[in-house]
Amino acid sequence: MKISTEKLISIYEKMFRIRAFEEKVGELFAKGKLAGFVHCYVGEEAVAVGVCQNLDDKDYITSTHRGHGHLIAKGGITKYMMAELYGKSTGYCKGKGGSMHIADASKGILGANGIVGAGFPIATGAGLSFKYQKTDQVAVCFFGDGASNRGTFHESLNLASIWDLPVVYVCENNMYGEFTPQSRHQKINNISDRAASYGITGVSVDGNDIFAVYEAASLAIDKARKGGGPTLLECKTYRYRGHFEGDPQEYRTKEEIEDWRRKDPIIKLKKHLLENKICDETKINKLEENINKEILEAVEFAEESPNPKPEEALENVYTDIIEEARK
Amino acid sequence: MKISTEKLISIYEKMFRIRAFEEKVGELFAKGKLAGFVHCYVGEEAVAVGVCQNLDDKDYITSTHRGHGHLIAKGGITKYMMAELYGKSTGYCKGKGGSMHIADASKGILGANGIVGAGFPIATGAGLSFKYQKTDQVAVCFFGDGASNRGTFHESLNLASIWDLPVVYVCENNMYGEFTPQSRHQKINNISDRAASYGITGVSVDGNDIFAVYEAASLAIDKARKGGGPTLLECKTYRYRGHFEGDPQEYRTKEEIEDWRRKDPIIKLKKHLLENKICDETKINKLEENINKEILEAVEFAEESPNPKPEEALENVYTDIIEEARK
Amino acid sequence: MKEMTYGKAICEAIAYEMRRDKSVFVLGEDVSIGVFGVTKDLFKEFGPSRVMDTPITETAIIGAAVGAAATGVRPIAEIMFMDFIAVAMDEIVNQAAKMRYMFGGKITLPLVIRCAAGAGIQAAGQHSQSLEAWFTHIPGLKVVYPSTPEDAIGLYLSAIRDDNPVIVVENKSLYAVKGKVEDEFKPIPLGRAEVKREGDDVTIFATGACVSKAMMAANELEKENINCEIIDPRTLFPFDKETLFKSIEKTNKVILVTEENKRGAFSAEVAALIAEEAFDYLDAPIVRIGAINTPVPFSKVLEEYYLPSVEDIKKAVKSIM
Amino acid sequence: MKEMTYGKAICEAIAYEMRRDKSVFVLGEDVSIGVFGVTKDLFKEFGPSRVMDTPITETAIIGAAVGAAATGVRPIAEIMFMDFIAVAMDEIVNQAAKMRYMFGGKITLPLVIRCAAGAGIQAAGQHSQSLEAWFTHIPGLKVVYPSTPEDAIGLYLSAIRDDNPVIVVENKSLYAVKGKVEDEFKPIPLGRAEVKREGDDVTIFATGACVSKAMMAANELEKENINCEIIDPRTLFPFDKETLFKSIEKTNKVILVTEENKRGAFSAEVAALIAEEAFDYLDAPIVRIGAINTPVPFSKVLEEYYLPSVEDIKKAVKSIM
Ligand SMILES: Cc1ncc(C[n+]2csc(CCOP(=O)(O)OP(=O)(O)O)c2C)c(N)n1
Ligand SMILES: Cc1ncc(C[n+]2csc(CCOP(=O)(O)OP(=O)(O)O)c2C)c(N)n1
Ligand SMILES: [Mg+2]
Ligand SMILES: [Mg+2]
Repeated sequence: MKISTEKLISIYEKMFRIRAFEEKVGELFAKGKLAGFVHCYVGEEAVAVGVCQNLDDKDYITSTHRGHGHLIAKGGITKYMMAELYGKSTGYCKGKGGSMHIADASKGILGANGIVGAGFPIATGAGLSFKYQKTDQVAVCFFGDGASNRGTFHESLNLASIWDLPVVYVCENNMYGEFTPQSRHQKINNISDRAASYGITGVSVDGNDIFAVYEAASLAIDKARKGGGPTLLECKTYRYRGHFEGDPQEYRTKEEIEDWRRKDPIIKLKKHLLENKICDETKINKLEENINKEILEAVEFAEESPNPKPEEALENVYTDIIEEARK
Repeated sequence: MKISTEKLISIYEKMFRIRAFEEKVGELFAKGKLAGFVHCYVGEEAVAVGVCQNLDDKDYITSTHRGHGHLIAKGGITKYMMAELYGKSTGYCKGKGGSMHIADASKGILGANGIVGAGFPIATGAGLSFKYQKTDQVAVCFFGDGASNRGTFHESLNLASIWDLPVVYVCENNMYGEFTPQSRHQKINNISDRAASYGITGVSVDGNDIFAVYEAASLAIDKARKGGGPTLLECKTYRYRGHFEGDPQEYRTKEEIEDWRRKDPIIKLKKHLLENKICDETKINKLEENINKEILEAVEFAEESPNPKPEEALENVYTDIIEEARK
Repeated sequence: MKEMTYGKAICEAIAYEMRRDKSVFVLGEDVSIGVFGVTKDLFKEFGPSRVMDTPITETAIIGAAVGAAATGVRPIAEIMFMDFIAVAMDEIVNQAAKMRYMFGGKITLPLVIRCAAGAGIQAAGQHSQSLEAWFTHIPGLKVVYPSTPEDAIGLYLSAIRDDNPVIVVENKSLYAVKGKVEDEFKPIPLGRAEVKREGDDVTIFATGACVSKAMMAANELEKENINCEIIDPRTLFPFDKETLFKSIEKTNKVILVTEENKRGAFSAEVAALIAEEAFDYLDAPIVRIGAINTPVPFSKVLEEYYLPSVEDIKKAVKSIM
Repeated sequence: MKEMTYGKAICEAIAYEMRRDKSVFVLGEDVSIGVFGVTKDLFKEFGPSRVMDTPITETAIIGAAVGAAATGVRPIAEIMFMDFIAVAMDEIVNQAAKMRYMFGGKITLPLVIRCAAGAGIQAAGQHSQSLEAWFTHIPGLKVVYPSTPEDAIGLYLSAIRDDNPVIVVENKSLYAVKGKVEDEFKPIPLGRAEVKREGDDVTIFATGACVSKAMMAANELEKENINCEIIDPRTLFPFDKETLFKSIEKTNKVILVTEENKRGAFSAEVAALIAEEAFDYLDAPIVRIGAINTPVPFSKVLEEYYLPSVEDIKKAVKSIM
């Protein structure tokens, strides 16, 4: 599959933006600037970007607790994201959601989700909505290897399969659910094998290879858009950072992480860009510099933004009712 | 697989007992003698009996809303069952459970269950208990084609697979979940294909062929007993009566039912017994007569038994607390 | 005016909205036939593209309704028996109820969940519960409970047009009960109670199938010169306390009757509100009547003992006169 | 006497029972490490055969615990955050709670479910809820809520030895809080409240993390010559009304403080009980304090506003003096 130069550079940019955002987030968390549960996406960038590069604004995604990467890949704006992580009123959710609930519905992002596996039926419902309205939109559901054991996986893929819904289920198999390796939480190696239970196509690809992800996603999304029904796409990848920021990571070795770093998706793509002369070093440096600047500005924006007023907690529960204030 | 004469006759007896019980239940319901939701097992007898004939008293089963057949196959006593359907104090559950909750824990029957798919994790837990206690007991989970789409199916088979629990999941694929044919509720034909999602063995057999069911169950139960882990066993069968008593059955044709009646598991076995001279007509007639008498006596027992006293409703919620009476 | 059963009224109200608004559709298990037959005529009129039979998959039904509601349509999801809602609690409570709030108010979820609650047909422990208190406790949900065909129509019109997740509790023992309905369908605003009967001596607050039991009790008590006022909140949240408090201000006595297990029932919240905000109106202790605190038993005699009865209401009223 | 954190006390109590009784074991997600570290030392002592890491599978965890409890062992199942219990409601409510009753009393289910409730660590809407009211409403369950390390030990001993399903609510903001515990572990019978502080002027009823907030409020109010009595029920069901009513008989005033969303909270049931059965003791309206009726917001300032505070309690007390 041929990917245009323009697109390839845009892909690199997005992957680098995710990396830069997440490393900054890790740094800020360590400094005590951020609180709550924060799950970083570092190492998995090729998945979100390889998939979302095939989507339009009008397409929808559901994300996970590890959602920053999906948001950025689908067009989320880093300063509103950062402000949300800071709990500021300028954040995507006015400080009400935090990392685990960032969303931008206007960009087709149905939110990060703190409940593992909750995205399956929601994405399925988006697919149902598109089929019902006879649009050509597609819904993508991102989820982890751990999530693939939840009942919602089964019920959703079954429903999508019998109704041929335009949904692509993208498994980010990063080999761990929290502290538990895949081999201890399921007996299979390829999660895509589970597609057989629903009579749909299942595919496994190297999730650190942007070309493999892009191509497989492109086929699946295209098929869904044309009424061909759902696909289960597994991308094998790895997270370098802890399950959440602050995780002491006693359950795995430094060597394992180093091994995976050697398969880094961003370095791989950069090498490809340079070796194939798609882009020269200067241009890449410039691009990286710009993104680094953008992230710094996002932090600045977040830090300078005001906190929400306490009573704002009462708003936004319903469209038409505001809860009673404390007496 | 060779089945002893004695066992074959016992199998026939149990299958016939189920049939006789259920037809009487249908008759009593039509007469207005029974109330609530009653789901009959007529047509599916080979499954329950073929499986349970491989179990000991100390083994456990979980049943479904269509539970009478499982109970009888596992040794349930028809008069206590009938009394329960009548809501009498002599019933298995003192009139508190009714058809959908009949149980006899002393015989390893963890109850019929009104929640479709609720038996999966419960049977899995029984298996966990046996493994934990290092006994050689086995748990069998009966469930329908419709139930195979519930999330509990997925979570339970996954858990049982990674822990190699001694559980056999027996699917009674009677081609319908309520009024919905299998083709409209899942995209696969063989539910046993779903075993692949858990790296376990899946088998499909003719559920109206007692020999096929018995043999497959025997292998699976034996394997589980020896620590070989779970099996998914699908038995293809059919129910002749409505989903529940009173169902007008507009969703299927008389012809379809007639077709299946020609494959009746009891007639088939009877023919086998006679043709192979395992048993003569007189003996079979006697056996059938005795069972018919037993069922009539069960009805009599039920009808003559007293209703529970109203205040008994307050008992048995906890082992140690009795709820306050109405004032 | 015409006569119609509660079940038919629900069907007619949904049909009315489906004709008005193409984005409204129904999904659930066997809804094309319906275990209670409520949606059968919808299927006849609108066919499988708008009345969708699902597999046995409550989690996916509700979750899909959430995803659909978030992307431009207005699903009505059916949970066949309210007891089964236990299977979909994450989708209702952690997703539907919270999504708008967690996203900072930037999404709407026009979503209706129908469910058949209540005992009385010997359906036993897992097919008879009244679980409304779980949902009135959860911010982000509205909860509606019609007690008559007329209310069913008006409340359904409002529920379907509402931009928030609304749970409609239907009492299965009412499906076959007939009542008068206006020829012209009109929405009843969510959050407006109705005085179902006027009286001066005591206020009886009742929901669902308990409303007609309260009516019967009141009619009998009238012969003994006790005049009961009956308040039906119709919407459990948003809750119309004004109408209730006004009544208590007049009668100074209140009996709360719901079909739930009494402990922790929705009626507990109502009692608490009264004890907090209308305490000075009270001349006597509040009396709550509910089901006994046990699972729902199967046997007819036990189920009758389990349920609140007309007799229980009369006794309670007399106990505080 | 020694000092111990609440988290450590829970661990020690479970370890004590596991040593006593081989049929007791623990299962849950990543319990060998523990997101809050509570069970880590159990894993060290008892290994993977008795401290079992499961996949992400709450439905199967609870359902399996039910099946195991029904067949001769005593599982302790962990739900990492109480919010996730929404996923396993069928197993808890339709299975565990009802099985004994529906089977006519012919089975026992010695089963403990642990869950970490409560807000205060900026874990936002799906990791901070207090959902105990769902369970106190359901016949067949017992519900326990320790507020101190000492109570955690005594209540856990009883919960694990109980032959009925017991839900233990742990407040995650207490895990690191230290308290004195007796050297010798002794069970605290379920259903016995404790007077955590004696006083004559007003009764403050509080649960979980609100107990220490009530203590702080009481200490400050003492300086203003207001003497608060603090009642901690410790077990939410079976509920010790006698201890509470005795206190109200003395003080004639009561404030109820829990961390739940106020609407439909467990405190509503307590208020209702008082309004029904201790009405004559009351000199002033009941005041309930809870979280505001919204999902739990992420931002620190919002979460602080959301939660009931020491200040709120003081204000409430003064409002009825
Ligand atoms: C229903 C539910 N159970 C448990 C958790 C706690 N939890 C948060 S993330 C996580 C692991 C998820 O693993 P996986 O799906 O592989 O995603 P990854 O974190 O590896 O990206 C768990 C168990 C949760 N949030 N929701
Ligand atoms: C969770 C749940 N959803 C729905 C129902 C209603 N219901 C009862 S039986 C049934 C069909 C079950 O089909 P299947 O599993 O194939 O069993 P069969 O009745 O064919 O034996 C349904 C939908 C239920 N009891 N529980
Ligand atoms: Mg993972
Ligand atoms: Mg079936």
